[in-house]
Amino acid sequence: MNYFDLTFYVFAIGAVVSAGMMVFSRNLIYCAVGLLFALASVAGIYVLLGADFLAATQLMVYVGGIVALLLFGIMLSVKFTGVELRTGTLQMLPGLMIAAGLFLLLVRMVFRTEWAVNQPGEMLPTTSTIGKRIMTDLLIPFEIASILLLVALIGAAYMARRERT
Amino acid sequence: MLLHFAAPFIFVIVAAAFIALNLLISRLLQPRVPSAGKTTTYECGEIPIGSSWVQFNIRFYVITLIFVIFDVEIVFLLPWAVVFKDLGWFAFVEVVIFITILLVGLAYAWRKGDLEWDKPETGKFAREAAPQLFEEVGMETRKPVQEVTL
Amino acid sequence: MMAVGLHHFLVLSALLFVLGLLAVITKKNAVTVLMGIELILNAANINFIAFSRYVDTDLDGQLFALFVIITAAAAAAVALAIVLNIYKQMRSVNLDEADTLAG
Amino acid sequence: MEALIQALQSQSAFFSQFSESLLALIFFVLFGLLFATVAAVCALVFVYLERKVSAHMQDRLGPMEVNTEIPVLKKIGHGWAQTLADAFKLLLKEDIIPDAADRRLHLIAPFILFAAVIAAFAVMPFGEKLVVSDMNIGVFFVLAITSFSVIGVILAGWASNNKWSLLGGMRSAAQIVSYEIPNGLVVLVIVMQVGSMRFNDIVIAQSGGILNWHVFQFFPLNLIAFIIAFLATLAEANRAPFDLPEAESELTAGFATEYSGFKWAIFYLSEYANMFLIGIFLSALFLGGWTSPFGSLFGGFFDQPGWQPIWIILKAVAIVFLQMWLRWTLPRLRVDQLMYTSWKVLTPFAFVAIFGVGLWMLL
Repeated sequence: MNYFDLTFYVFAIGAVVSAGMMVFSRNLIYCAVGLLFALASVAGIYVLLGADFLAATQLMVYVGGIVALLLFGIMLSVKFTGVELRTGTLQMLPGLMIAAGLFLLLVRMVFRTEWAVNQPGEMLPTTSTIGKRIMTDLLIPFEIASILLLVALIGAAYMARRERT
Repeated sequence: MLLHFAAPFIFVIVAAAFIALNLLISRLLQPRVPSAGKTTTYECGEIPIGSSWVQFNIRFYVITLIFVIFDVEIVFLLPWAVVFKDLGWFAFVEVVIFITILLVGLAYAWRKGDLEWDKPETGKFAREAAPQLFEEVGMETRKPVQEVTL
Repeated sequence: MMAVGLHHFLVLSALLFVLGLLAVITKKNAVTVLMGIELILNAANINFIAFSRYVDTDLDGQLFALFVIITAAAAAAVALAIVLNIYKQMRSVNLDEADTLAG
Repeated sequence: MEALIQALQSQSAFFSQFSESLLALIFFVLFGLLFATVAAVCALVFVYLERKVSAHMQDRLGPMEVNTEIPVLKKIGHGWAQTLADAFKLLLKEDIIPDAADRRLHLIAPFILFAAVIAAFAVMPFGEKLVVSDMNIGVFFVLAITSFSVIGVILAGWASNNKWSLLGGMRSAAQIVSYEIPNGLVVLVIVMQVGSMRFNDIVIAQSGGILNWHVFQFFPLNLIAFIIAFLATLAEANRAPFDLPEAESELTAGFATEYSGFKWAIFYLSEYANMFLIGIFLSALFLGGWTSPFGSLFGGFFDQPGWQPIWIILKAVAIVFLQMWLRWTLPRLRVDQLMYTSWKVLTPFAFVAIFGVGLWMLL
């Protein structure tokens, strides 16, 4: 086993264990912490796949942004005593069965399919390529993304503000 | 390239180990005499009322929300900044449009007061409460302090 | 044990996907459901990037993943605002109790 | 770093029997340990420095006099022993965890804060060859990894289950996220000019004397960018005059209220390590990094590789001194002024700098 494989297993186990913590923990803050570590491990997986820019994006947007937003969301939506900081679960057994079935199906599909695998090349910095692609053939999605962000900002701020008045 | 990313990862592990070791040393050296008074939540000597896991001001959420949107914008602009020298005018105009659209969002939040925090009213005490207090103790009422605007 | 390749990443992605799905279908609290959705999006992103490295060796997959992350950020912001509004209306964010459509 | 490893392998028979990855691993562990220790020592030195600076600025007596009774050492004077005594005191103090606290998160929070700062040191350029990992997305990586501190602060505040802690944590988180935007935007200004996010590329672009430093380019746009970056990083480190999260008079000690003993010390280690990190970050981006201010003035004598770490550390310490100077000079801002500064002053000016530099480069 070489270092690449070892690192993969470290991050994969890290991601799965923390995702499991997120799913099975009843305390909302623990769920958020589980999600945090799962997202950070996924950033490690991105690095192993040669996506350096995306790994840093993952840390910046998810960890610094979305998880912080979720933590604020949790703190804003719990009842006053702290006892209510727990989340109940519904239909755990059928849920587990569906999830296990789906997982087996996916794994079967992964191993049955003949992927047209190319020999991966050397890992190169991706940032300038991403920049050029965004500025040329992905120009429309790039501009539309700004409109999406604008709409999200105005919509979310409007809805959140209604509570204050 | 993987080696470049291995370094910070190992630094994280080493930093965690460093703290753990120091905490362990501290644990071995320190006295441990817990008592009810010590382990009570600190509230300036009062007995704490209720849990502190209470609800928060919605402003914290709105500020974080605006942050997330602009964070994403910075992520989008970084690849552009790297190739800006090579691409020239065309890329510049595209980004000006991109930023202008998002600045509309900032202007909206600004206009609607999402970026405001509650301001303490300067001079309120001098205007309202103080004259009454002075009267009660039989002193001459003073003029309210000039309001300080910043 | 074979050397880590495309299959390993796909299986990891499948595992994260079902864990996210489990959170979505079993949790009562709306914020936790949102966390499950974020996990599902991440599983999809692993697939995109793995394919972009092992199958289609240009950066299409990575670019797609970049747009997914951005959309996820916008979605999380709006979804949490909706959750906060539900909380304001019902004094609860449990999805099984939020069953009225009337404002 | 690879160059160093290859040189070692080719030079010595002892090193050539190990694989390159293993050597790299050992190097990273050694350097990680070095930086963790440096952070700790840094904190001691900076706490001492802060006391001296404050003592001189405000004419304080205590920090100037504390001493040992050992005759030789007593001669040094200037209260040198106080910080050292503090360090031992903190190690010996009892670690009190309130009954109401969430014990696990209470323990994790300082780890997150400290590890994030140390990880950022891995990409800091102390010299052309003296950088542990010269990553091609270096600047972006620093922005990304330091965003962990938001989570650390919220968790510390929440886990303590104390009203002061929680309020301090919330305020601190809101402050950090607010000031991360202007900080990220001014980083864009520099990346635009250099066309790379690699720290060494950014530093090399400024070589050739003080006039080539980024602060003095595109006058006054880069100067504005530098001021914005300085204020934003100051606020992100929760330093005065932006130290509202730990405003003693209203919030006791902010998110650190329920921490004691060495766990409390970790917050201070992180804060001072963060100040040093900011010093190096800002000097690499704006003040020429490891290049000398003299250029070819003395026959290039000061540009020799041996001087590089000295220059960058001098610049970093100068920035740290500036941060302390501000702390002991300015009063604390109010919350509304804090938000006002970030969103309504720094962010618009950062956009002006981006547009201005872009136009200037094109014209």
